[in-house]
Amino acid sequence: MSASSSNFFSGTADAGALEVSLGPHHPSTHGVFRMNVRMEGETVVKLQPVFGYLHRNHEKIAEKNSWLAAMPYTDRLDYICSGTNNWAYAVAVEKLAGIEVPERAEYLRVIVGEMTRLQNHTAFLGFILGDMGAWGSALMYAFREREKILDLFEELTGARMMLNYARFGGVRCDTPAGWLDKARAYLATYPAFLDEMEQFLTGNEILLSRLQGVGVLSAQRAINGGLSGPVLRASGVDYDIRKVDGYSIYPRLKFRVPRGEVGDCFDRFMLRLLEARESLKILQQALDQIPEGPVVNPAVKQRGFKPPAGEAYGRIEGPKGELGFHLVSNGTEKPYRYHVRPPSLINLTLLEEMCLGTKIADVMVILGSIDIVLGEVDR
Amino acid sequence: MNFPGSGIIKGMAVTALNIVGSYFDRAHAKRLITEQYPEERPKLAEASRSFPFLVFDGDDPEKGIRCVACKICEKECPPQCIYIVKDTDANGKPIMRPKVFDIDISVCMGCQICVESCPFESIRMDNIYEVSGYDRFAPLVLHKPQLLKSNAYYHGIRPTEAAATDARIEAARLRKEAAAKAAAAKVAAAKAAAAAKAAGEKAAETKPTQPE
Amino acid sequence: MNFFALLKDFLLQFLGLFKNLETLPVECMRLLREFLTKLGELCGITMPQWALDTVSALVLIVAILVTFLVLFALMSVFERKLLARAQNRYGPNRVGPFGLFQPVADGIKMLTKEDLVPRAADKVVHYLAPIVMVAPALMLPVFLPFGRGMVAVDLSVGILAFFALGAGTELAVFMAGWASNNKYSILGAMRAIAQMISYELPLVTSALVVALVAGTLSPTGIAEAQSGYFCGFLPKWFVCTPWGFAACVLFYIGALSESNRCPFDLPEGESEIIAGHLTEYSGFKYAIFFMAEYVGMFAVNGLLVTLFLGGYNAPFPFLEWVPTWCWFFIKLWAVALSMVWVRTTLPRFRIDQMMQFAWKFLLPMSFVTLLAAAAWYYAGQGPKAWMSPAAWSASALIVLLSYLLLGTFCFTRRHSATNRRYLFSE
Amino acid sequence: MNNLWAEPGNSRLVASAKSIQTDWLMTDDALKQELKQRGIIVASFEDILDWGYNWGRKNSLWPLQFGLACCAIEMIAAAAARFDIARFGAEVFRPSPRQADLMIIAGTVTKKMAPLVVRLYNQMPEPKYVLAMGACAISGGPFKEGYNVLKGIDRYIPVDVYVPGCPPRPEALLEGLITLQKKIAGQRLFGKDLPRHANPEAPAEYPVPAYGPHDLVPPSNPGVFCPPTPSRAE
Amino acid sequence: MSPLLPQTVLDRLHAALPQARVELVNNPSPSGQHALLVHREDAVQVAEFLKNDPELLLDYASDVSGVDYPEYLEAVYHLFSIAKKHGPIVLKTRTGDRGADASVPSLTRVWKSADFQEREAFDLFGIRFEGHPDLRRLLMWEEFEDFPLRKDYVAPNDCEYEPTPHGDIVQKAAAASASPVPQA
Repeated sequence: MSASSSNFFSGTADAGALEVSLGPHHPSTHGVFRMNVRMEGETVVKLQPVFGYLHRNHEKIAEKNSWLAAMPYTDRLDYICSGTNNWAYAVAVEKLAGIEVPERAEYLRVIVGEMTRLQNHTAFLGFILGDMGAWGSALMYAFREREKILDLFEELTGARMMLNYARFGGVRCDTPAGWLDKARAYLATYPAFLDEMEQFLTGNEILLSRLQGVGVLSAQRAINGGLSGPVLRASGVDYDIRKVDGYSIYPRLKFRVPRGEVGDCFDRFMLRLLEARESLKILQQALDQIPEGPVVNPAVKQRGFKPPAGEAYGRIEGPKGELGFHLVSNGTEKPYRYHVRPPSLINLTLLEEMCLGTKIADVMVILGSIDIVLGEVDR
Repeated sequence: MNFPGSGIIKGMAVTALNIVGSYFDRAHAKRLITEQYPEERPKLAEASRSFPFLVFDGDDPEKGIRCVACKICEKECPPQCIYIVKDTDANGKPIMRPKVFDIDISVCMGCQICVESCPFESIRMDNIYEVSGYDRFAPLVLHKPQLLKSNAYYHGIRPTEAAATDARIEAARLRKEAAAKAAAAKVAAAKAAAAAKAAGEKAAETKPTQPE
Repeated sequence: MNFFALLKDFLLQFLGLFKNLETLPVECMRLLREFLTKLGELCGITMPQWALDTVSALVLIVAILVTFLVLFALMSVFERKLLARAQNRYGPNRVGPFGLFQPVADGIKMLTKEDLVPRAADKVVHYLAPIVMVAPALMLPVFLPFGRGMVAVDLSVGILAFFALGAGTELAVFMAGWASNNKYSILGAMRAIAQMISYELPLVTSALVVALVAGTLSPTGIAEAQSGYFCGFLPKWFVCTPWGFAACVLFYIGALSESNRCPFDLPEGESEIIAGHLTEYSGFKYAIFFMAEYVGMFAVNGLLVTLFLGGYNAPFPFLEWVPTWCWFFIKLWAVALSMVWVRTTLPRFRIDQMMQFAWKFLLPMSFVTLLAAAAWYYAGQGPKAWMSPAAWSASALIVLLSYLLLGTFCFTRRHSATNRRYLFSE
Repeated sequence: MNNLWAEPGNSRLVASAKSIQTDWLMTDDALKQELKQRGIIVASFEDILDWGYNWGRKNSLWPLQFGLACCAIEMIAAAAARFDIARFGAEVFRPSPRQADLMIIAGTVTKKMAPLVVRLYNQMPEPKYVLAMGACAISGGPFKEGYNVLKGIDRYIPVDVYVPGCPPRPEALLEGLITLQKKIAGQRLFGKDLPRHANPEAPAEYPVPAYGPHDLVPPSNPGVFCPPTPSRAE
Repeated sequence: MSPLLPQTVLDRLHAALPQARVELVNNPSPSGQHALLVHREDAVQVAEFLKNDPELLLDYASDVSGVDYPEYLEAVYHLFSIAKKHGPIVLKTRTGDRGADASVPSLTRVWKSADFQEREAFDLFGIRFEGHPDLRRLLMWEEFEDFPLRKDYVAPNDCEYEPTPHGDIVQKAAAASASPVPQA
């Protein structure tokens, strides 16, 4: 067979080995991710991720522009969850400059952030089913509900995906009249949808056999590999930044952090479902408790913003994991150094470890269960 | 019930429910949510934004233009897609009006930062989205005539925000007027005082003052 | 008598045939032969038998081809529409009335699309593969009885011939994969070979079950064996018996796999290996592959209808006025659309799981159904089994017990959603 | 043939043999247009062939399943239940370029990705179309200042339809698709203004840029990309 | 989050590894995230200690970034402890200069999570992480020669069509339209 005409790996390939490059154009690499895979039969014996096909120089551009101008670019990091990206950046800047955030703004951030988590986790269910080769029904149901959340976003912020909502010391605008009631009414229908999804998917024997026992990761490896978010918790680590850092108003809200025991793809899949249910609880409380008041700290000058010199690392629990921003300021209108700690990229650290010895079809499922977005992996 | 195969049957039941549901769900409520686009248009939310435009008051775009070519938006625009040239009068003196105002919508990211930074309530977000074309270059650079849209249009697409803007402008105008009045009054008072003083001086003047 | 009078005469006769729809297709063929003979007489020659045979065979071939190609075209649009409905959308609805001309548009586009052959491909094999694929697929329907007395080739070993011909697609798939000289193609082709050979076993075995009870390998004979009713109105279809139901499900799963349908679409698994053996095919060659798969699917479904769903027989006595060939096609559509329903729901198997499923579950199960059918036949003393409680209970017990045992052993023991615990921290 | 076929307002399709094309009626476009307005469609054999060919192609645009960045999510949304691109017969996202007709460039094309996009384009069979979706694909968009961002995919391959927006709403993508359908409907198989796929002189493949030490080599394909110098009043 | 002060860490470090050259770098911003600057030769030793010390247990290297300063390049690690739920402790190492001596030891062997991020810093800043198991460019292609996130990086000029230029792009655009793209 002349298939191993090109070798990505140094050294000569074995006679029976087949080397394929999955991606950057591949239906289930979630964008332009690429993996060089060496297989024996269909079993993966070596896997090397290749990044950079969506490296759009977010950090360099942010260092050229003003502090505020980086905000809309953060939308385009993890383009499914722009709400939390804005928030993380705002949190880092607020740490850097020591800014207080008004109460109502914190609530609005939590509402938008948790809705973002909800739609991300729902979309995840669809995407991973797509990776398993289902013909899109789950994805379509997920997008059906996602559209309704996007409608709420559009009414609140003006855009479906690129919210550009957070500001230093608050959020950009208050809710339009009746928005909170609309959100409450819509979210009341959400548990029924999650039930339907659960009935649709979780008992399915093919899905179980595709997910259970695949890509098992121990807690210790997961911590050392820097994994975060649902992937870390699926391995049984009790670590949620919302609880640990207690940022924003999370200490006031009652919610539980689920964690798995096995650490395989099925646990990662189930954690998304469980977390979505917890997010609903948070949203309910936040929508009920939200106080009146200003939505942005009036003392903060957004245009021509100049934080004091120094540096700060701010992080939040994004839907994909720990989203952090490391900012270095030299006291001017532009960031001296602007670095994103992308959960999607770092969650891929152990991809090879998880994939070795599995079948090629499992690679897609494992990758899907990590839930990456290329905008964030490559920035 | 948990016999082998029951999960698949449950899943099949869900899809069957959706297939059947989509035929009995004409109200676009739960199952069938398709909006048939070219015929059915989405009802855009008031906040919905796409590209910026320039508001002018009254009927004449040139006369009513609010923009004073201060170039703040040009500076603040994150992807730098705005280009402004100040107009000049006959003598070549710059005046508070843009001669050129270009927005490259092939670059614009619709972030609304120009709107936030505009101190003159001039640049606002539009909600048009049907702008596709066969050519990249000329048609996607919007010039001033294409960008200028009336305040009535603004009121049409986002009534609440436009009303608030108008109220703010009106308040500013009133404030300005009041200030002007106060200033005028002050000036008048000063004049009067000066006149009185002058008159007093004149009256008191009996001998010519020394030039300095 | 001149030609026009003859034509008029036969046209009238032809219209008269519509009074009895049941016999319409058969009578049409008879009329055609008669017309040709008369035409020969008019011209003063005696039509030789071989000429009549050739012409009627050609007409038959064209009729079957057209039927199945129309079925394919309709299926391609109805599948898309049904998938869309399952996903809360409309699906194609703008091309012609209700989007029914969508396949025409697709066809025009496919026909006029550039035909690319990769530089490194084995050009001859690359060219031959679609032909090898489509030829047996188009030949399969001739063995199926579309209605009472309506079978193109009534072989006494029709089922054997069907499977023998059907095996040809495996070669074509491998040819396509090999000739493309693409890694994904060869992976897809290897998967296809493994899959098709494994699933042919349960497929044939479950067909064998029917042959055992019906006592014949002829599709017509099997369809005839399922005519009649028990308890007065229930159809005597084999699917209504415990062993027949089990065999039908096994055959259905085998048919899904043989026609590369979800959840067995591993050879084309697009989330893993792009389009498998079809990756390098474009334009009309791709369309031919596509067509062959669908026609093959219809043929296998037709066999399923014949073997288990009573063939062309009406389900209830009061529905017998509907022509038998209508019943055949109604059932065919129902089975085909159920495959779309399956496709909307299920994710794809993994290659090793698929093989395990075939060898550890389907094959033993198909042997069990063989046993159950034998039990049915002997406990119920042959044809009288329909009314024999012993036959029903014996075969039902065998099937049910072994299903639960095998299912638990192969599957539930290892994978279950309920054996997981999730801890929560406040 | 030039008897007055029909009363105005009575639309009918009149087919004629090729020889009729020499007829003065057939070559007079203005007259044709006027007749069309009155409801008479004058069509030569070529016209009918064009019409059928274009009708088939424009209603069966199978896109390449190819998402680059943010816009890809809106592309998926356009295929999903709310917007349903399937109504136009364009939901068959083919993962292999060999079976695709339309390449929707949905997202930022980085310099690292650009050679692969060109290669994918070359792998697609004619007739093929490119729809640049979103600011990034058109011009680099907000990321155009980046060192690794290609300032518009039309530097290397011809683009048929541009859909600006960041990201464009799914409706905007559908509108772009309709624009493309209009373009296809206007293409002729015969005559002078041949579309690229019917023109034997048009290049069959576009050169794939190479990775250089600082930038792609060449930075653009001059055969495709000829930007005007923007004129501006200072 | 129980507060863990860098001073405490420093004291423990000095007690356990008296020869290690570590100093506290003050962070003037309100964030108060003061950093530990460790001499590059002692970095691996210090990292091992931070990870394994039962009081500190900084088992989670969350973020690694490079920073370009005029005289040197800096690798910044943000460490957290999942076991103890404290952090961040900021660990910094500096290269000798920006040229030939732009290297620091890799901490990938201590924290696997540093793997891709160190490669990224190598790619974009040119910091060589000695001892990294697979130090290749992460984001840019292999043939690329520059380090684009350094302050002195000059991007290639491809501004032929700039209808709305600003700042230095005006000059770039003028230069580009004056000399059109070289025909390849």
